[in-house]
Amino acid sequence: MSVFLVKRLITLAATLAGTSLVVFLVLEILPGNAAQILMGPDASPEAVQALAARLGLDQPATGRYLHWLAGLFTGDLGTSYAYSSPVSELIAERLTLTVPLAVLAMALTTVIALAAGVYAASRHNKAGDLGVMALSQAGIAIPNFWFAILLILVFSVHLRWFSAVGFPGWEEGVWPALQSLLLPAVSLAVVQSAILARITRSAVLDVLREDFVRTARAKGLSRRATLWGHVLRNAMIPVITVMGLQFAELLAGTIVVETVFNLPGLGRLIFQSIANRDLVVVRNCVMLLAAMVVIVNFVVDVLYAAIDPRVKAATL
Amino acid sequence: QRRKDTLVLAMALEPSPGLDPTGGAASSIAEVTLYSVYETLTKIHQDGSVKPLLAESWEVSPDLTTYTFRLRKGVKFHNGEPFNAHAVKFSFDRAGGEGSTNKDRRTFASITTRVIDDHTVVLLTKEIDPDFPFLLGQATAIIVEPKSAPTNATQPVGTGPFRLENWARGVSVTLVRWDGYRNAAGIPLRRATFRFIPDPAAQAAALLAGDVDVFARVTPRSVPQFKDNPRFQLLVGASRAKTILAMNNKRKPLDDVRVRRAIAAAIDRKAVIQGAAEGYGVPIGSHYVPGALGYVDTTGINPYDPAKATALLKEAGVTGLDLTITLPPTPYARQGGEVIAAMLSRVGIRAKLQNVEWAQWLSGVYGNRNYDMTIISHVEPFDLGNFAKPDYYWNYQSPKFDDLYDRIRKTQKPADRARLLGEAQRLVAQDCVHAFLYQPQWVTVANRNVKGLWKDMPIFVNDLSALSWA
Amino acid sequence: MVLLAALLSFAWTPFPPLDIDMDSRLLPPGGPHWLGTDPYGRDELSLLLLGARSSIVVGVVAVGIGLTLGALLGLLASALRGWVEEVTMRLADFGFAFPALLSAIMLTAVFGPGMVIAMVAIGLYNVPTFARVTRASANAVWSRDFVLAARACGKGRLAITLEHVLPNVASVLVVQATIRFAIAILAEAALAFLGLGTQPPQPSWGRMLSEAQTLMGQAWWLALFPGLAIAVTVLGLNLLGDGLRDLLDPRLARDR
Amino acid sequence: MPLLDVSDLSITLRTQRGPARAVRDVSFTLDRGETAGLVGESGSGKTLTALALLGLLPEGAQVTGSIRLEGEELVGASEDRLCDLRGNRIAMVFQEPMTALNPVHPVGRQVAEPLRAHKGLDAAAARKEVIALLDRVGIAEAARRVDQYPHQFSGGQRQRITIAMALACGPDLLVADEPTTALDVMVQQQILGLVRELVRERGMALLLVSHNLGVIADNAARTMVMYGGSVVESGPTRDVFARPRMPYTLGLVAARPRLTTQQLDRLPTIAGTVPDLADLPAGCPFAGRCRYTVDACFVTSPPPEIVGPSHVARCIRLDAVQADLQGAPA
Amino acid sequence: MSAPLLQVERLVREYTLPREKLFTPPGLVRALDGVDLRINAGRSLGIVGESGSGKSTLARLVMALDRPTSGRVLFDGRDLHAMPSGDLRQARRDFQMVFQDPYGSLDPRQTVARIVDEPLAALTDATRDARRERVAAAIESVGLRRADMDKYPHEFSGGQRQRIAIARAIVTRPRLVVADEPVSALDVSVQAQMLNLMSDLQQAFGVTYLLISHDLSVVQHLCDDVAVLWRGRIVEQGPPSTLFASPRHPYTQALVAAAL
Ligand SMILES: Nc1ncnc2c1ncn2[C@@H]1O[C@H](COP(=O)(O)OP(=O)(O)OP(=O)(O)O)[C@@H](O)[C@H]1O
Ligand SMILES: Nc1ncnc2c1ncn2[C@@H]1O[C@H](COP(=O)(O)OP(=O)(O)OP(=O)(O)O)[C@@H](O)[C@H]1O
Ligand SMILES: [Mg+2]
Ligand SMILES: [Mg+2]
Repeated sequence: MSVFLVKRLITLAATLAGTSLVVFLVLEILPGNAAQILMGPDASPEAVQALAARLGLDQPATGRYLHWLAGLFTGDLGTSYAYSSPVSELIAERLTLTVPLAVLAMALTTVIALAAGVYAASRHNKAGDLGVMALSQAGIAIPNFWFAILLILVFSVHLRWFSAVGFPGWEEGVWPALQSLLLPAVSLAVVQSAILARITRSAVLDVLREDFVRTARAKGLSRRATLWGHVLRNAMIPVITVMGLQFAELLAGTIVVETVFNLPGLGRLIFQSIANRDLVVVRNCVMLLAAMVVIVNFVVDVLYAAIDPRVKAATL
Repeated sequence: QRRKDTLVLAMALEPSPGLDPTGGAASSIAEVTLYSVYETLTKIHQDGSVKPLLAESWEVSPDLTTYTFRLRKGVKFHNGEPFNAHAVKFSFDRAGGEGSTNKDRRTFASITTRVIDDHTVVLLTKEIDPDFPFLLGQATAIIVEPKSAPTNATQPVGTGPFRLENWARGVSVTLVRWDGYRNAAGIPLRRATFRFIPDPAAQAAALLAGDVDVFARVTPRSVPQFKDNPRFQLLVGASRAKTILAMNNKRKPLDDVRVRRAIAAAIDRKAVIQGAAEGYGVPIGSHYVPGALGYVDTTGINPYDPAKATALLKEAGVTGLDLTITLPPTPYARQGGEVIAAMLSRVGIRAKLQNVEWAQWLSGVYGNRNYDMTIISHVEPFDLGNFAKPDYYWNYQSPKFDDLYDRIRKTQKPADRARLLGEAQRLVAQDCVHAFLYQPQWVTVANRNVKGLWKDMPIFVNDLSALSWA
Repeated sequence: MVLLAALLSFAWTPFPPLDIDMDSRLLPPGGPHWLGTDPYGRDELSLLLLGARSSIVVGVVAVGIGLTLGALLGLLASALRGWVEEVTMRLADFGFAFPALLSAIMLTAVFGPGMVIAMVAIGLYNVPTFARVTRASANAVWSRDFVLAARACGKGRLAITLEHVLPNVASVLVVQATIRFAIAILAEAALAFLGLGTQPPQPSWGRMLSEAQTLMGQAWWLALFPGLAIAVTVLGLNLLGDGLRDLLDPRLARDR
Repeated sequence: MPLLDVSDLSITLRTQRGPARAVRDVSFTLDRGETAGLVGESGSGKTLTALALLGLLPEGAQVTGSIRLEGEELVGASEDRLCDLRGNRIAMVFQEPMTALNPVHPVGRQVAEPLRAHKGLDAAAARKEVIALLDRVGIAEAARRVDQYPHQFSGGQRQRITIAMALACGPDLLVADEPTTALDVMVQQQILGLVRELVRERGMALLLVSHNLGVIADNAARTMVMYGGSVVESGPTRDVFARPRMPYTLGLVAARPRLTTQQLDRLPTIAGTVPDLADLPAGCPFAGRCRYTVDACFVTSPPPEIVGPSHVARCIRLDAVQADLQGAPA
Repeated sequence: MSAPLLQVERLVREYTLPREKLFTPPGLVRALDGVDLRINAGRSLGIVGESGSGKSTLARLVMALDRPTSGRVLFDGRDLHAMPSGDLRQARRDFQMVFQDPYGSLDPRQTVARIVDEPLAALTDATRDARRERVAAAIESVGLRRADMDKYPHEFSGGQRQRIAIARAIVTRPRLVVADEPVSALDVSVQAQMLNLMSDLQQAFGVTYLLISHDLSVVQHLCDDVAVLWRGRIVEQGPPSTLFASPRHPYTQALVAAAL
């Protein structure tokens, strides 16, 4: 294994360890406890205490942290207070929604952004370029939840093409599930692809100004062949960096979109669990999200090296 | 087109921490499971009357301490075990026992259950409560099967007409008709799905898009868009809930009754009902709702009168009053807060709104009593007793009321009780413990063709056995 | 323009913005209420003007936090290189692991919802972005010969950072700041949508939007105008950013 | 018929400050096996002239005049036709070897591209050909190095690779735009030696662009001196350098520090700086910097004057210059 | 014979290469491999050598901008790399540097006056007015006008910028100026102007130059002595006329042959 990979892996592990501590500590200072919430204001104090004991809320913090860490390695993430079922199961369930949603949104983002960005760059300063850029300006300026509600009003309430909210689950078949993820993915992708399209465009334009593009053209390659063969791969370097960051924002964005579309995803689970002080769940979910972000950025770094042979040499 | 024997109901919150009403306090558990999966000895109907369910009949001793229930015969649990007096005893002992997380544990702890024979039980209560049969119709009093009871949260076993088919966490609970039910043929629905949609906009969208057939207790804000839509029916029913601007009676200057009265007088209840509930509410003057036994109209005791409010404040020597209203996350509280703050500012009270989560409300307001005022709906049907609790978060203490309440508890004759209850209402209103706002009305929005929906909701329940498609 | 609106709101609003009037709830645009009224009978235009204030405050504070801390870290990393740079940049990576929304939710749970928390959360999320941008530009400056010339005068790293590096990365930072400003306004809107942003009765565009969503079927104007206000602002900021970039572009400003 | 016939080539660029005539009325011919040098200060239009031959001018550049390759007009030719010619019959070597290669592709693939595009070779055949080419331009262990990336080569090696690329299809005309400026003297000599050899071997026509007079003197039979977009003097290299007529050429030749000359106290210099193309004076571009300037110099662009066997200079003060030179022999 | 102004003794500078494999030791590049040099005051030494031979590394070490792996740099008899930092700062007044790139060596955001003032402000304690006078004098001595002081670098051509860089280098009246390829980025005609300027300044102020270039003719024009650097070592040294007329080392021979 190369030094590059090892180095990146070590920082990856350190980042994750730091994340776990921060997450745990922040959640420790939350006021209020799960037992009280589960039992509500009218419950008798004895019942609340009984529940707290059953949930293990009376244990000392260090013990719980170490226990949790150990659990992270063994896969035993504890039991949700609010659902009284294993957190790992719960998260796994939610991931079957959030991961496809994020991937779908990212795929949409990438396809739209690359197509639009490359198109705009290839028609630099012509009508097509200006059109795409105007659209992308608009896309950036729209709050995604607002756009999501608009989509629901148009496609679900008026046209009745899609169901407005909810997720049938993959058991009902791949198509219905995908269908219910489409609008959420679109509303997530709009802003991100607008941003990415701009990045792509300027990256392509930058590369087009490079000498080697002129070299390629001097060899007799057509504009199109130059674009695909020489420009795109070089332009991917800044684009991929941004994509890595966007994935993080996308994951966070799922919290909002899952709320609007009432999707049982990881984002909403976190949101609700914090309100319920279901800290076991929050802790693990936040950790998972953070880990996904960190890992995606790690992958971006590795991709970098794969795309650009110089990077590996330079960051060794 | 969906089949005519299935129904999709929506609710804002998912049952938590599971499907066992004795394991948690959330009303959503009862809404999904009561009378559908689990049954109780008695059944509360939409007019508030109490009728037999698992008990065929009962008798009460004259001193209201001994109830004898005769149980229905030939009833089985979903797992095939028979329903009998032992199950009843097990259920009630469990509810009141050590380590019970039953919300009404204290009540059950004061009950002694005796098995007379397989189909007869006697309940002895230490505290006199004329509403005891009503209590036994609530979700905390469900009859569970001893062997399966520990796993009820995830695999509920009851005697009801429906059993759990699937719980997709975060999404829905699906119930199917249980063919072993004593009257399976009389249940029109074959399958009922409860979907959980917390976001008000999503709720409305789901209804409009036809994803959901019935939505009980819709956020009032969304109601107007269904009003004139021929696809939907609207059922507006009375509740037993009381929405109040609760005040910390020990905090200065709220410990001065004149200040409290000034606050109450500054508030136009009609406007609050408009702003917080789109007009779906009935003004109340005390901690008691119209329609309940012994209700008296006390709205005239502290009427809306800004001039008087200003005068009262002057009299109390309070100027430039700064108060904080702590608001839990429910829409009625947040919206009502905005209206009330604006109205208070007109009489010179600067009310700062502080929004908190439930967790913070429970620990800060309810637990530590660290607040000036808060807006909250008390949904328990009969809870005047809270005014007699010295350690309740209101910090209200009145020997006069304590005495009155003691008498109410000991009084058996309905007429006497009613009179005493009226007195208690007036006392609370005169002491102006809180600014009493309104009795919310629950609005159910449903597909026009759904039949058998409850209009009034004395308790939170969906009586699935009565529902059908036209 | 938005700034103007915010300034205007100090001097004048068509109606007292926070005064409720239950008799004129949900009036459509027209008449004395140009942009209609909200469910409390408040004047939408007045609220919008007032909301501009919150949005600007959010933007300024969030970007301010991100800019100061981020630029500081970035300059530090690039001035000291070596392990300091490594640690700073790993910290930045670490910061990226907590998107604004996530940290806002967690912070809100601890400190209660409110504009301040929202601003801090968005600001903190901006820190790594600014740190990276700053470091990259600063490294480029450090590799220029004029820095070497300054060192030949015996100048220390601090002096060079202040005199040469900072002025040369400033333009990049200004452009970045306008972009982040726009993003902060959107982020506040998203937080408000989740109930974590500005708290009533203080209006912000995000909060107005999120309140409007339940009423989108009945009162379209409530969702439209704040949405437009946000869009126009963000658009304006983006154009401003583009403009600044052009203005500060060495190829356009200088004969290189 | 000459291989290349350029006549009245003018290029107008769109710039921030309005249109700029960056190249003005350039005419020359080039035969097979012939090497022509193009010298001039930075910004005088050398690269633009070279790019025009391949139809690779920057966007927004307008070309007038004619460029004929064996009689075929290239100005205004279709993009497809130009693609056919580029890399095939006309090839170009660029100035900056560090950036002329695509950093993310192996060099072998890049050298193979013209072969695959024009000769239709399959991957394997092209690879063989590429290895032979790299070998030819002096890359040791070519077979092993074809799969390496540009950053793994030194500047000189990269320049050789670009030359291999340009030569891949055996072009009739090679345009070398300052092929050695970025390299140090030793490598420079090797590269130029290689190019000379190839010209001799293949009978290619070579247009060698440089501002290094030494390089031109060693390689080109004929030289054109550009200043402010015009060719101000052209003729046999020896004549142009030994007996420059146009005052700019004079200054250029004199300003060059040379190892062979005795160490002087001061080098002769040309006062002033290169004019900005966007607001070039109407007359002679060198007017104002030139000590022979008279009012007429600012009025019209000077016509070409024949000053020797195929030696042409654009200057209306040739007599005065001549008189001076004879008065004070260098 | 007087003591040399600058004396370089067995100077070695190694760069660590990044590791290729995890468990192999990192590679080392010896950019300078035991260089010995001496320059007397008022004389000029030229360093020639191919790209990568260590010329710039040498310049940085002489300027005390980088620390040597071993060896000494004696300026006026004192080891620059062994001095306390306060003394080094004092000493810096006496040696300044001119860089190759006229675009990169001037801060685009400072006025010419500030750029030229930088060493004065940092290294002397003259008053503001006195400094401004000296800056103006330096600017005029490199052939620019006083009015140019408040312009920004982008308003100047490459040659003019290099003049500004030279003005900055001489404003403290240093005794040694290290010039790392000061003219290689410039056009021939401008190059001639720069070389003339440098020799004028030498005559006017008695500056000692350490001139680095890969262009033999430039070095020959300006220097009294030439050292040929090859792979981090000085392989040949002598007056240009003799050195270029009869080079001994094979590398020098090749270099001279290529330049002719
Ligand atoms: N794409 C372009 N847009 C605008 N102006 C340009 C463009 N390309 C070149 N120029 C200008 O045209 C003029 C001639 O440029 P050209 O590149 O031909 O000069 P050159 O003689 O090759 O100079 P050098 O020796 O520096 O390479 C210059 O003033 C240059 O600034
Ligand atoms: N920071 C560094 N890290 C690693 N190696 C370096 C570093 N700086 C220089 N080198 C190496 O040291 C050697 C000498 O470099 P130096 O810059 O001194 O050469 P130079 O003679 O100035 O070359 P040029 O003429 O190209 O400027 C080169 O092989 C170079 O790759
Ligand atoms: Mg050129
Ligand atoms: Mg160097």
